[in-house]
Amino acid sequence: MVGRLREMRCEVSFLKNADGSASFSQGATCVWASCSGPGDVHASKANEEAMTLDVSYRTNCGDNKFHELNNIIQSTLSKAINLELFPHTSAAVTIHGIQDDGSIGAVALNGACFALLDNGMPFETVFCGVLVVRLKDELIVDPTAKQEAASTGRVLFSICRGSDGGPEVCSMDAIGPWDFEQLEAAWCYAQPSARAIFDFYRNVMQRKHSVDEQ
Amino acid sequence: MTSTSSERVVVKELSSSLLDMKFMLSRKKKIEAKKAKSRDAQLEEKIRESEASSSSIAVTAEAKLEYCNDYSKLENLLFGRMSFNGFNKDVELLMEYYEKLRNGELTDDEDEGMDVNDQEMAQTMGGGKLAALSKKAQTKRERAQQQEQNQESSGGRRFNFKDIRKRYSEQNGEGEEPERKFMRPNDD
Amino acid sequence: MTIYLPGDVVNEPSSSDSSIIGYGINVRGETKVASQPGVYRSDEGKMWLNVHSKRYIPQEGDRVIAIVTSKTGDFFRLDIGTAEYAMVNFTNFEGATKRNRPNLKTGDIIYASVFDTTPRTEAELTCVDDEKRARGMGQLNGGFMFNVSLNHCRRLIHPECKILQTIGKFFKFEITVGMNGRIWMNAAGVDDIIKIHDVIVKSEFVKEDDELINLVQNGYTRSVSD
Amino acid sequence: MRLQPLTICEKAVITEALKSGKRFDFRHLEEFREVRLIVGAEVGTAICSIGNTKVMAAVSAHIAEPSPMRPHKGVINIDVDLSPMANYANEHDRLGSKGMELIRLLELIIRDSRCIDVESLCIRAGKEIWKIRVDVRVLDEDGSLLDCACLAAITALQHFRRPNVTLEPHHTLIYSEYEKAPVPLSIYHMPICTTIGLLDKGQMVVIDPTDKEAACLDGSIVVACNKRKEVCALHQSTNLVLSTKQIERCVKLAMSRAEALTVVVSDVIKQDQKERSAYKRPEGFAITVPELILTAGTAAARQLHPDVKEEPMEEETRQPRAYQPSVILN
Repeated sequence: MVGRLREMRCEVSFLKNADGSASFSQGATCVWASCSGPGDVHASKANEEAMTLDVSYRTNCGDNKFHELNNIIQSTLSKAINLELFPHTSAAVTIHGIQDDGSIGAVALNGACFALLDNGMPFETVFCGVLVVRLKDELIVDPTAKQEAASTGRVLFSICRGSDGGPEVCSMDAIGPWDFEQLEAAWCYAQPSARAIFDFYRNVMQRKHSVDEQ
Repeated sequence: MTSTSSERVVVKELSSSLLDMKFMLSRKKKIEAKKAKSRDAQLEEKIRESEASSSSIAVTAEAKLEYCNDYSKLENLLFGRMSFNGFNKDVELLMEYYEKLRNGELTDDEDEGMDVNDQEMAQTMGGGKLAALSKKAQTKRERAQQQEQNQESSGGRRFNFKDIRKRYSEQNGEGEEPERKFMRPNDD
Repeated sequence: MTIYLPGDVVNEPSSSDSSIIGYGINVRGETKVASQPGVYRSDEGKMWLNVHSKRYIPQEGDRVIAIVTSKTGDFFRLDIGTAEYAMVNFTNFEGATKRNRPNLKTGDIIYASVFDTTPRTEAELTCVDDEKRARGMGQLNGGFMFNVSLNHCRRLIHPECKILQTIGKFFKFEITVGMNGRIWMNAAGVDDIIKIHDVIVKSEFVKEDDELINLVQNGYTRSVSD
Repeated sequence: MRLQPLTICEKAVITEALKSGKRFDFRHLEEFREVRLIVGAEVGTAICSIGNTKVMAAVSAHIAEPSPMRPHKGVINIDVDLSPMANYANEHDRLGSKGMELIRLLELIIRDSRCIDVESLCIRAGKEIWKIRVDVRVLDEDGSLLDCACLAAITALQHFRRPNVTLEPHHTLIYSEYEKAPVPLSIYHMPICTTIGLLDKGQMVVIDPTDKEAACLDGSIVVACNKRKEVCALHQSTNLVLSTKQIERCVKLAMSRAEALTVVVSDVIKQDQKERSAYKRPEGFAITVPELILTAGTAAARQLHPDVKEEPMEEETRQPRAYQPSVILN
């Protein structure tokens, strides 16, 4: 199946100690994410003008110091949060890849955004991740592990919302040979899935806020 | 991690080790506040620039907008302290006071009137000086007795500093203590 | 009951005429943009977003519960759950004079209102209103303190919310709700404290109708260690 | 980030409640919190949660050189990861004193108690052995962290299957899971540890204390024992003088606990095996979220229609394009 977004499930504010926490799963790929709000920062890492953002993606096995997903998540978050709003503070975003059944990068980005929404910290725009792979020059969105392993090229879009509300590429991570047309086509697939994910954000937050309906 | 480093204008600055000295504490606070103000000014300009550039038309409409981030004003919340079934009488008095304040019958500065009398006025006007004098005049034993009497007389609430207003108004009510006379400052 | 995510443009029918912009909404030129995820609320010319969060960001005028951490010179250093410590001058207590200072130990808690917040330096608190009167603020002795999310605190002291009044029918207790998500309460015995604490924490995701009544009911009847 | 300091009133009320046998979550002093154990879709992963404390353990194996002193013994090493998700006072990749203590205790319980047969991990003496790596990820922290970590690690080790291997004179053949069924580790016994809090110099015993309660207790003692009533490890973190009678009492409590939990672990493993043998795709950690909770949501899988029609049209008008992009629809 080409343009098919797997079933998404999410549960928010289920961890006791994290300010904002979310467990998000797309199909069988499951991620736990937490975002601890503007807190105090150690003098060595303090930045006078802006908030210090401490992002880390943790895998199941092996050491997690330098994981390739860290850069795309860090750059997306730095763009999504207006860091100058809280000078001399720090925020810690942790994403644990609990179970990996394909497109773990996209699920990590969605989990991070849910954690940020649950935290309630002011930030600029909602963002999400979509992975598009090319399998025998056929484009597949949100692939499973098998499809991803057999693919000849992968591109991970991190999408945030432009001023007009439509999806807009925030950062991109392409692996494998891609020419411009195919990237264009991949982007055409990524847009509807981004819209679907943004609607899912809205539904979950709506449900969460429905408790204090007057 | 890109850190936006604005260019540092060289200003004659006191060394940080000097500023950490105990006696330089207030000076250090002043310098920090000044630095914070200049940084806020920069931040304000940056925000104003970004706004001015985004809204091309003259920003007259903005003048009438007002910002208020305080939830208790926005949602007209009740006062934070509540007591039910007479657990704490002081708080229940407060609840009525704030209830009236919220419904606007009572403007903020006007007092509730019922327990303000001349001694009260003398206390607040005389304020610290009189209290200190009367305290000094008492002998130590009297003062110790006064101190522990404060502990248990306030409905289980141990005020370890003499809260003149509460003590005074309550004593009037229960009257265990002799009426507190206006103490003429003895000029020894 | 429409939810706004950050970046959404807020254009509700009542939003055009309201002149007071509240929490969670920024004005960019002509458009009003949501800066935090929250539900739109408006009331006589005021509009704001009711945001769910657990981390407190100091706002002037909020009444918070602060924990005394240390005493430096004539300031008490307080923890109110924010990035920077908060300070209160010993003179900002009712009836405090040079010699008659409030003796607060580390670990004591006070109910104070936020007086001045410059983002970079510590927030300044005060326990007296502008006529030097406590009006209920000051040290809180005894009782028990626990943490709840900020929106639940606001909901507890909302005029139309009946949670505390319902609990009041069953128990004899006193409660202080701080805007920084901390609740201090005092009741007759440890049993009552445990029961009330349980009911308040559980009532966060219970809607206002009969569910609440039987939550409080079985909270009351359930004995602590049967 | 800074933690909220413990206030005097909290400590007073919690201690007073504990002394009169009452707790804030309506438990007796000798009552445990609910234990939930989930085994993952990948082989050798498990999440255990005791009350609010949640820990995930993942086991992986690879071939390595043995140490010259012990050429025919496999190696097990344990790595703990405390992240700000568990407790915002932690930092990424920084193992504080708490983390080091956790590693030392887990090694004490899992490795030094010889609960796994290391000889069976040897492939070719002196050259190739299996190196088992147990990664413990602390996800949420609310007291009795060591119990949760130890239980998760034990379940993951039970659940783990290493690839099958045959010896050839000059090389070794490693089979994928499709050719030969992977082989479980040989585990002699299952040490289960219990944290027991002590109050007023050891007289009173508080089982499975939460974070707040642990802060108000005088100290705690950790007892690890297995269902055959053997004590594998005994550890006391604070300097509290305990009489033998008190320690015996704690050990007895831990024994009953060990039996109960061993049954839970073996049930979960058996149930998972039944599913896998029936070739049913294991659900694993994908969240099974009850509909009732207001803080959860699901969105069904849906078919997406790429915006081939509208989007490129505008782009094309904006900048003329040589040819239509080659998109193959399914």
